[in-house]
Amino acid sequence: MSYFGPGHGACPGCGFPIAVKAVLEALEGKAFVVNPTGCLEIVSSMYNRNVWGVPYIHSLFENAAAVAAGIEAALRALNRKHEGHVVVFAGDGATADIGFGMVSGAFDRNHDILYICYDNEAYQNTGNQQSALTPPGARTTTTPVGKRQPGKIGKKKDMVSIAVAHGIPYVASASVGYPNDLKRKVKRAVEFEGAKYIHVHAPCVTGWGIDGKQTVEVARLAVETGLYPLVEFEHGKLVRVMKIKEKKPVEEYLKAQRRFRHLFKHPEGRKIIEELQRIADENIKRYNLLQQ
Amino acid sequence: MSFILIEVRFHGRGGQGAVTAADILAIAGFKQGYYTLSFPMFGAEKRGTPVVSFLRISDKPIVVRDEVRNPDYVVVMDPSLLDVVDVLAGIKKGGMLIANYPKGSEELKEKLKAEDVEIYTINATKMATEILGRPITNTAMVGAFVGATNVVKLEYVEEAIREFFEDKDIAEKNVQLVRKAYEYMREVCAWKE
Amino acid sequence: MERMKLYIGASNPPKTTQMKTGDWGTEWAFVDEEKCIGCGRCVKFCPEPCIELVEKDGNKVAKVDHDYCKGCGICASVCPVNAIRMETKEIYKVEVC
Amino acid sequence: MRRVVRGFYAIAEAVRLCRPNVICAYPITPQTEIVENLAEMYANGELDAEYITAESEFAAASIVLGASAAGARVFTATSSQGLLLMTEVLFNAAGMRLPIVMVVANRSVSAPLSIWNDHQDSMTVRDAGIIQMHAENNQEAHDLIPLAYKVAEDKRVLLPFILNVDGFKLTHAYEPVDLLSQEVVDSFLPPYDPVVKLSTEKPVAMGCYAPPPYYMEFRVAMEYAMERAKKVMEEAFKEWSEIIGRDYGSHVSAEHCEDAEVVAIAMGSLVGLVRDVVEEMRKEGKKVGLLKIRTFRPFPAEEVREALKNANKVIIFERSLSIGSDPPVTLEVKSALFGSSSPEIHSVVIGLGGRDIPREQIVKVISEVYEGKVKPGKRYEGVKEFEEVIP
Repeated sequence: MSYFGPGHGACPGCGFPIAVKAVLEALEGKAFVVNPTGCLEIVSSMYNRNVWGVPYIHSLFENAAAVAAGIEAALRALNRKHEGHVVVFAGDGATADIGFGMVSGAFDRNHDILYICYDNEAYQNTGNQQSALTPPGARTTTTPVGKRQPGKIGKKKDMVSIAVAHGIPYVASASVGYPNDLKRKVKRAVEFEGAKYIHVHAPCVTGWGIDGKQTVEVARLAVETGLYPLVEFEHGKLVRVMKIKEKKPVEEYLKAQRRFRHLFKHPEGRKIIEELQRIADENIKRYNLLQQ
Repeated sequence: MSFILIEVRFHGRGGQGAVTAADILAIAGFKQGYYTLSFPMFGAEKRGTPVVSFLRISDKPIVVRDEVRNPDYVVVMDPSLLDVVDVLAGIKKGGMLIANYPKGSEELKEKLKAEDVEIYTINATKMATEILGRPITNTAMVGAFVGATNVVKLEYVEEAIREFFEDKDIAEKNVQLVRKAYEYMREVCAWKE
Repeated sequence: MERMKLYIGASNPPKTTQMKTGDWGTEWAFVDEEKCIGCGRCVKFCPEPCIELVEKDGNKVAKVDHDYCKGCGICASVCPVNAIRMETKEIYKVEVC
Repeated sequence: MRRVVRGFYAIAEAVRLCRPNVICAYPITPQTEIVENLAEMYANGELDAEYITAESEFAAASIVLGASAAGARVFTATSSQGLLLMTEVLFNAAGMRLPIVMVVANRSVSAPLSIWNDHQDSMTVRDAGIIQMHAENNQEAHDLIPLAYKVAEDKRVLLPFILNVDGFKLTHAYEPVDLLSQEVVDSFLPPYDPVVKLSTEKPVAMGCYAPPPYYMEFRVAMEYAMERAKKVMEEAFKEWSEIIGRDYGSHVSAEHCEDAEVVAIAMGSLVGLVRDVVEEMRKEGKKVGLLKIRTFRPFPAEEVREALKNANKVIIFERSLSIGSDPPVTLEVKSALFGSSSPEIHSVVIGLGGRDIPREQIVKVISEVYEGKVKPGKRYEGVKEFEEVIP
C-alpha cells in the first residue's frame, strides 16, 4: 500500500511526488507529515480528497518548522515518540523565504524532526514567481525577461550551508532524479537524534518549461553539470558526495528548459551562462565531485 | 460604618527595592488580617532611574487599582530623589513623610517647605551598608515606616521578610536591619512626642 | 438542501482515492510484458503512483492503473529496456468526418 | 490556600495545576513574567511539561498549534504586538478547532509604542473564533484558567480560549489570592481527550483546504460551536462555583441594574473602581448600576439586553477603539439592544495606553450622565486638547 496517492492533483510529470513517496517508503510510513501551504498541499489535501496514508497536517505557509517542533514536543510529552518521525515537506519559498525564521528556530533548538525541502526553484503554486532559491537567469513571472532584465538577478540561497551552520547533526542534498539515493539518505538521517535537513531538487514541469517525461532527465542534468551537487554532512562534516561520472556543460541543462531559453539570445545571457558554469565548476572543485 | 484604607507611595531608584518594600508590607498586612494590594508604577525603568510603587491596606477587599494620588504616607528610599521628584505631591493633610535623609528631619522640613506634614528621617543607607554590606535600603525603610506609623506589627513584617527572601542568611540579615530601623524610629518618635 | 458530512476542523480520513486522474492526459502508458524485466524502476519514479509489479507466469511485470495514469511518460523515460510505450488514448484517435 | 502573590504567579500556578503537556511562548512585556514563572516551575521539576522557548510569537503560536494537533494540552501567553503577530496562527487554530488556551496580558498596540494597558490588542482577534473572557482581579485570573481548559476542550465546543488579564494592573499587582489545590483542579478538569489528533494508529489529515462547496459550512460550524460554548460555559460556571465556593454565576454581572436609570458597563480591572463609585452613589440615593461584562466572546447579548431593559442611559467605559466606527463594546451593546429598548448610549473611551483612570474621572462621567449634563455619543475622557503639527 502506498503512503501517498494515487489520486492527487499534481501536474503530470511533477517532481516532488517522487520524493514524497521515496521518503515515506524509507520510513515505512512511520511519519507525521507537516506540510506548509504550496503545491504539495494543494494537490494532496483538498477536503474529501486527502491522499495521505499517514497522519498529515497543514497549518500555514510560513510555520511548518514550528508546527513540526510542536508535534515533536507533544509526542515527547505524551511518551508517543515511538509512533513515528516528524517529517516536514516544504517547498523552497516556505523554507528559504517566508518560513526561514522558523526553520532556523527549529534547527537552533535541534528538535528531533526531518525537514525535507522540495526545491522547485520558484513559487510554483501561485504560478512561478521567484523565490530565494530561484537560480540566476531563470525567467519567472516576477523576474520576467525584458530589455533591462535577463530573468532573475542574484544568487540562489545556499540552504545546505545554512543548515550546516546551525550545527544540526545531519544535512544532505538529494534529487528526485535519484530516489534510491534519497531513500538511503532518509534512513541515514533518522539514525540521528535532532534536526535533520534534506534539500531535494525537484523539477516543475510548468514553471521550468519542460515535458513531464523530461523530469528525471532534467533533474539528473542538474547533478551531472555540477550545478546541483549531492552532498552529505554529518555533525557538520562532509562525509559523502555523489560523484559525477561524465561532466556535462551547464548549457545542456539550460537548453532543456524554457525558463532559461532567453539566455541564448539576450545580450546579458552569455554572462549569466558563464556565471552558472562558474558556479557549477566551483561546486565540482569544492566538493571534489569528479570521479577520478 | 467607617473602614480603614491606608494608602502609601514609595519613591526609590530602580534596583533599590521600592517595589519589594511595598510587597513586604503587603504580605505583613495580610498576615495581620488586612486586605492588601501593592503594585509598581509600571514603566520600563532600568537600574538607577526614579521609580514609584504603591501600597493599599484595608479591612475590606480592595477593588480600586488606580495609582495612589493622595497618600497617607510617603516613603523615600534615597536622599537624592528629594531634589528631582515632588515626593509630597498630593499627600493628605496631616500625612507623613518617612525619608532616607541623613541631614535630619528639621532640615528636610525646611528644604521641602512642608506644612501639615509630619516628617521623619533615618540614615538608611548607612544602616543598610553596615548590616547588609550593600546600600539597599528597602528593608530599612520598611522598618522605619513601621516604627513611625505602627500600621502593621513588627512581628508580621519579620515573618513576611522570612517568607519573601528564599536565602535564610539574607532573610535574617534583613530582619536584623528592619528591627534596627524600627527601634531607631520608635526612639525618634518617642523623643518627638 | 443536500446534507454533508463535516469532519471537525476540516480533518479528513486518510487515503481517499476519489479523484480518478486517469482521464487527465491524452496518453496512457502501456507495458510490453514480453520485454518487461520486472526491475521496478518505473514503480519508483511514477509520481502518481499508479504502477505496481504483479506476478505473471512466475515473473514480475509492471502493471499500469489507467484509473490514475496521467500519461506523463516518466516511466517510459526511465525504463532500461524500452518496455513501456506511451499511446494516445482511443478517444483522441477518433476522427469525425 | 490564601497567599499574597503577584498576578503573573497566580496565572502561572493555575496553568501548572491544569497539567499542560506543552508550553511555549515568546517574551513580551507585560506577559513575560507569566512564562518566566512557568519556566522556573519547569526548571525546578514542579511542572511535568515540555517547555519550549520560541523565536517569535508567531512560532510560539505555531508550536502550540502543532502540539495541540498531536493531542497535547497546551498553553501560551502574549500581549499587544505579540498577539498581532500570532493573529494568522490563531485564526488557523480556531478553524482547525484546536482548544489552545492562552492568556493575553492586555496592552495597547503600536504606534506610538506603549507597553501599558488597554484592550486594543485582544479586540483585533475578536472575529477569529476564539472564546474571550476578561478577569476583573487576580482571583478571577487564577480561577478562570481551569475553566478555560474545561470549556475549550469540551467536545461541544473545541475552540481556542483567550483569558484577558489587564497588563500591569493585574499581572504586576501583588494581592491575596486563594490558590487552588491540585485535588480541586483535578476533580473539575479531566485529562485532555482529543476528538481528533495526529496519530499513526488512526491517521487523519488536518488543516485540509476547502473549495467553495465546503468552506462555508466549516465557518458556520464554528459559529454554532461558539453559540454552544455559551451554554457549556454556564454549566462550567455552575460546577466550578460549587466546587470552589466563589461565584462565577454568569457571563455578566448585573449589579443594581433592576431600577437603575444609568448603567455603567466595564470589563477587566476597571470594574472594581466603577463598582466602588456605583456603590457610593447608591448610598447617596442615586439610581445607578453596574454591568460587568466577563465574557466578550461569545458575546452575551441576551444577558446585556436583560440587564439594560430598564435603563434610560448606558455608559460604556471603552478601553479600545475601532477607528472609523464605534468602539468594540459599544457596537456589541447597540447590536444587543436593537429592537428592544433604546437608551441613551454614552460611549466613553478612557485609559488608553495605560493612562491612569482616577476615581474622580469615573465619578465625573457617571454624575454628568446621571444629571443629564452631557449628550449621548462617543467621547474621550482624560484626553488633552491637541493640534496636529507637521515638523
